[in-house]
Amino acid sequence: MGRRVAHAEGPAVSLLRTEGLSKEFGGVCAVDSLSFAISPGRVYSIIGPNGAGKTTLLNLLTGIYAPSGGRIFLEDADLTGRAPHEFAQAGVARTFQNLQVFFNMTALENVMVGRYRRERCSLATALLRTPALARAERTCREEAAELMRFIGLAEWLDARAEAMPYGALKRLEIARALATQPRMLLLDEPAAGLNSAEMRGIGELIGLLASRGHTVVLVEHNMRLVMGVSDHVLVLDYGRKLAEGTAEEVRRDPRVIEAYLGSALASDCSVGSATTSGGSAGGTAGSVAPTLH
Amino acid sequence: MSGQLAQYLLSGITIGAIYALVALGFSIIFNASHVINFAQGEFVMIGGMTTVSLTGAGLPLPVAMIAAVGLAALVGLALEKLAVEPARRAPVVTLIIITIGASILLRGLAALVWDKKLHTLAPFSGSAPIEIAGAALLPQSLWVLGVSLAIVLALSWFFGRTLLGKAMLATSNQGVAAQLVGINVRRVLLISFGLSAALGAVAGILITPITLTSWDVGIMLGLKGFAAAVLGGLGSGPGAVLGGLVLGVAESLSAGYLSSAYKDVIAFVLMLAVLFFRPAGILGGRAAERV
Amino acid sequence: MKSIRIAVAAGGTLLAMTLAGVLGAGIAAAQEPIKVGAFLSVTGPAAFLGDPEQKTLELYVEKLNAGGGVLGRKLQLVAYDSAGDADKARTFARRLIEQDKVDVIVGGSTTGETMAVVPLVEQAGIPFISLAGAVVIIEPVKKWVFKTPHTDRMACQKIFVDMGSRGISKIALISGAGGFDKSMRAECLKVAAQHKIEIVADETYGAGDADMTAQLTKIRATPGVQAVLNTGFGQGPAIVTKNFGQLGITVPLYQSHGVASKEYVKLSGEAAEGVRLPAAALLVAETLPDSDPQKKVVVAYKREYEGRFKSEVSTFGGHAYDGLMLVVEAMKRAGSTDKAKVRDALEATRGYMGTAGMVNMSPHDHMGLDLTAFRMLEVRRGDWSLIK
Amino acid sequence: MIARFVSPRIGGLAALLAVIAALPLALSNNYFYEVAILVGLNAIVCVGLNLLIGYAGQISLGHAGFFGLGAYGSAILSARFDWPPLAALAAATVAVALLAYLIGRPILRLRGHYLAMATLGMGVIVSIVAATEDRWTGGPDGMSVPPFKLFGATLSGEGAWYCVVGALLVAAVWLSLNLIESPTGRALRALSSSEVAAEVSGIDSARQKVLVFVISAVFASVAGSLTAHYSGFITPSKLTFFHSIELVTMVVFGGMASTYGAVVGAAVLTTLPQLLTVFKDYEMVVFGAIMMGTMIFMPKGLVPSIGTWVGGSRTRKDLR
Repeated sequence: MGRRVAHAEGPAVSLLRTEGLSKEFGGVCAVDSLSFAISPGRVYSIIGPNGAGKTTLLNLLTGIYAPSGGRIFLEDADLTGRAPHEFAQAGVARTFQNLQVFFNMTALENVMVGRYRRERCSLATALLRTPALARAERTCREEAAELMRFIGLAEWLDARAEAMPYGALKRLEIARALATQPRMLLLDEPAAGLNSAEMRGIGELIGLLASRGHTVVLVEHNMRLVMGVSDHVLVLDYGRKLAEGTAEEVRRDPRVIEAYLGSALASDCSVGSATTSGGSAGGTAGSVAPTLH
Repeated sequence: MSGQLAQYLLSGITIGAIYALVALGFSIIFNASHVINFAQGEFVMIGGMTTVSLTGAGLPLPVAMIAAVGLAALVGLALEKLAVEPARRAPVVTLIIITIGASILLRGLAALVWDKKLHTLAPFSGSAPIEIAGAALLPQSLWVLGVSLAIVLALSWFFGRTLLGKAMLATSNQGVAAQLVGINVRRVLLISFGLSAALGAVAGILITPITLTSWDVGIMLGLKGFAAAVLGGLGSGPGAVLGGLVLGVAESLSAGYLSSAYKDVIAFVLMLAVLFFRPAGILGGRAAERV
Repeated sequence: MKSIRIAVAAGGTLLAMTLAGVLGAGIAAAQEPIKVGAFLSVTGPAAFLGDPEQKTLELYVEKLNAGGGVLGRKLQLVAYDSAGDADKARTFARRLIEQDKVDVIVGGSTTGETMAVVPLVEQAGIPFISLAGAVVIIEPVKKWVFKTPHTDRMACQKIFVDMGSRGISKIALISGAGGFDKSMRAECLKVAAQHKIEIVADETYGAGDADMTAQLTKIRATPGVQAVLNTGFGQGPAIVTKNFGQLGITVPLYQSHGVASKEYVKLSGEAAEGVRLPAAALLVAETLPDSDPQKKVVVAYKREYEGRFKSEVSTFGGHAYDGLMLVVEAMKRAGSTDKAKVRDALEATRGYMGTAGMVNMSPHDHMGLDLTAFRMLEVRRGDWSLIK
Repeated sequence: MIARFVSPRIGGLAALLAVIAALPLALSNNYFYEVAILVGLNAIVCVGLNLLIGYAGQISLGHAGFFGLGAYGSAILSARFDWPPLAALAAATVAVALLAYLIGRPILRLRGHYLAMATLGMGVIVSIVAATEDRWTGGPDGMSVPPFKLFGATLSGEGAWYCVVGALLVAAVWLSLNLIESPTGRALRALSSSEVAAEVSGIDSARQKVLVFVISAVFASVAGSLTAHYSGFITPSKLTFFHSIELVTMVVFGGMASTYGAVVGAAVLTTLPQLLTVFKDYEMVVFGAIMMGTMIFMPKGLVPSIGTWVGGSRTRKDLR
């Protein structure tokens, strides 16, 4: 498990930083010149009413969208315009609002894929399965299994992904993301479609991760979850920064209240819709993700 | 020389119109079901061969034509109901193989029912070539062109104005959503196969006086028609026609000025270029399938 | 281990399939009859060759058996469809030799299929009569390989002689992409000079092409063209002929023996008027003078075939007829079906009159036909007519 | 734990070896050997193609092109320039690998039907060139190919070929099994399931696709070279669109994402035409019907279906 104590200290240096980040689709600004910084070892939540540009922002922060303007820095490295796998290799991992689990594999293999960054080997090695590789694979398996137990998926070790319940799949995605040993973990509505018990579980998990020094970026509709775990909250509205601060500050911010009362219903039913989309997971790949470049 | 160029263009248009008609069939099915029907060429063959054998049996041409189109449509419906429908959720490869299996089956049947010889039909309005800018054009080519255009118009009306047509478009863009708003997706798919089969048959009848027909004429026509459909943008009616014409003209120009041996290569290179640089095709609205 | 069971299941299926292959293949009857093996492209692009060939073989094996068979034994035809695919042809030839243990092989509709099989028959030492056109089959002479059709080179020569007699010296060539087409094109280019023929244009068209006006326009635009020669068979030549008329090209058009069938005339309509081509006497059977020594045999075959299958004879079926009859004659003369004896008898064939013409084999000539076997025909009023 | 992921490979290979060793008992003459050898050669192509189609989820309707390039490469180099066959084979393979690498990137950006069409077009181009350049290829009538030589000794006789092809097939299966169980293999399976998820897990999907494309092309090329040398004669018929379809059908019929499936598929569809000769004129009809039937009623393919039937539902993974 990646214990990055080094990053947990010295919140002065920001781990991820954006400058005037923008993304427009056919003239419509989904994200509008957004600048913010995420300091390491914290739970940083991004909230906002539906269509506020949360998921778009997440896609920008993981390279799935190329920004129309602005820059993205991971510490000093400029990642603007890089491909998703380059973001991943730089240490940015994420989960998806509608599940993107590899349903053609076992749960364990899903997590092992997360370790690709470290396990990758030359073609020759792979074809000949050198003893070294065999050994590496064994440790890979065991550590992946350990990670799954840590995430609370012990009973699903050998299960085929397609045979697992929705709640477990949500956790599986988190495990796969953690397996990349990210410096920053982005969770896109991890609670969407979960019952209250499962949601509490996710909340505890996020807390646990934070306590272990992980930097978690949380996009979530469920206010109880957000307010419970967040150190810092960014409120988006129409792709712009509406407010920013601790959970407390944000909760008291009149603009936020106004924006939310305006669309309280929207946010509720959006949780509902997330459930349905999550239910038909796998098939809905097309809807989240645009073409990779 | 200019007469020469004119001739190349006319020849290209003649061939192109043929490809266009076949391509239209691909587009209709792709629109409704996102299935590439590799048996499309066989519908063309059925149309031609049936008409030939029926007129040979003494039936008047119009009757034979109607019968041929009807038969092809029936085969199309059967293909959808018996082969494609049961495997609708199967991956693309499986569907491709199913339709290819169907094409082999149909070809085999044609060889049994009819023969392995070449056949032709008398041109509808004589074979006296029309002189245009020092170039000759067969009246039959005009028939092919005219009908293709008529069909494109008819289709755009059908998809744009009629309820069924709109339903079919909806199905192609958002299968699930279409189902939710109460469109009977299965019925739409069935119709799309019947329609494109009938269309293929029409093509088969029209082109027989030019290209001749035989049990295996569908292979090459299917391939070129497919290429044309992709060139113009899969699923776009006007695209199919444009793709067909571009392919045809490209072929005859390269046959005329470059190398007749390599004109087919040039045609396919053209198609690859379009796929690489504009995967949606010349007129294709939707981009290539997304992640 | 579940996984092992699966692997075994997979392995089992594999084994089962191959065994099934063994059994299924093992449909060999009693050793009694004389076995004539054949591999023909009954389907595929060359189907119009293989189809009449197979029909002819079936018809005449039946007739011969009705007439008491050969050497007092019945004939048995073992025919496979090689679909114009050389590799299939090879496997089927192997099957005929090793599995069906045939006494002689008649077949190979196309040159490719024939050439793919030659090494096998040479190695196995079994008489093999090819029904394909190209010269390479018999040049250089191969011990066990014979052929019945005229070579494409002879066709070129026959055509060039006729052109010469009409004072034509500059011609354009247009040929298809098929094996026959390209092989004949090559031969014509080779022998053109000997006949003082200059080829000033050389165009080709692809398989299944719908329109050749582009190529013909180019030819029309080439200065000095006095005649056009189209080497090819199937759909191509018919379309070439149509387009030829459509473009109003006035110079004479020559076709190859590859389209020597009524079908061609029917397909190309009035545009075929005046087209000349070299062909076997079979095409003009009825119109031959009774004095013609070939008349009896070609008329007989024509009547038999058309009576049975209700479709026009083509010279291709004739080649199969000649092939079968040559073998039967040879066996009779050899007095046995011993492969070596039959081969020698075949090579010793003299004065056999077949649908293709008079056959006189020799150790240097495993076809035995000469230019006289070809008749120059012209299409007049939608039918073939002899040119003296 | 260890046994769990070693055994499927060992057990499967053992079974395959057993079959290959036992088969000669059934091969009563050279004809059966020839069929068996052709099965083996096709199986090698299919094992490679299955990595691309079955595991990485990328269609190719043009693999006959690579097969043919390998075949003609060997044929031309050894026949026209009298290279030693082994060197010819190696050179052809390298050339094909390079070609596959070059066209791989642009082509594999496409998906689904567009990829199918592009690969198909590529295959058609190759076959037209082979049929047209008769100076080198002998045109549609084909050309003869000198026999294969291994270290000076001519490889002749069905028995010898059977052993060589059998050994190569086992090697091919072994390599493919290794690859699939490796991180690269997981990467391929991952991107075939969800490309975006694979990417955010740090997998350069474009690169991985090209990689597997090249591997499958190499498998096809080697098998092509050997086929050419074995049959001693080659025509363009083995480069055509139809042969590409045949190959894909073998893979899908045997079972996508199942290496043994690919082998079985090759075995079935290579022997089938030999069986169907019983049907004479009905051969095509029956063949077409079989193609459609299996795809409709066994879309998972033969081996996985048998697998689920034999060993319950959790076996698809073990079927690698």
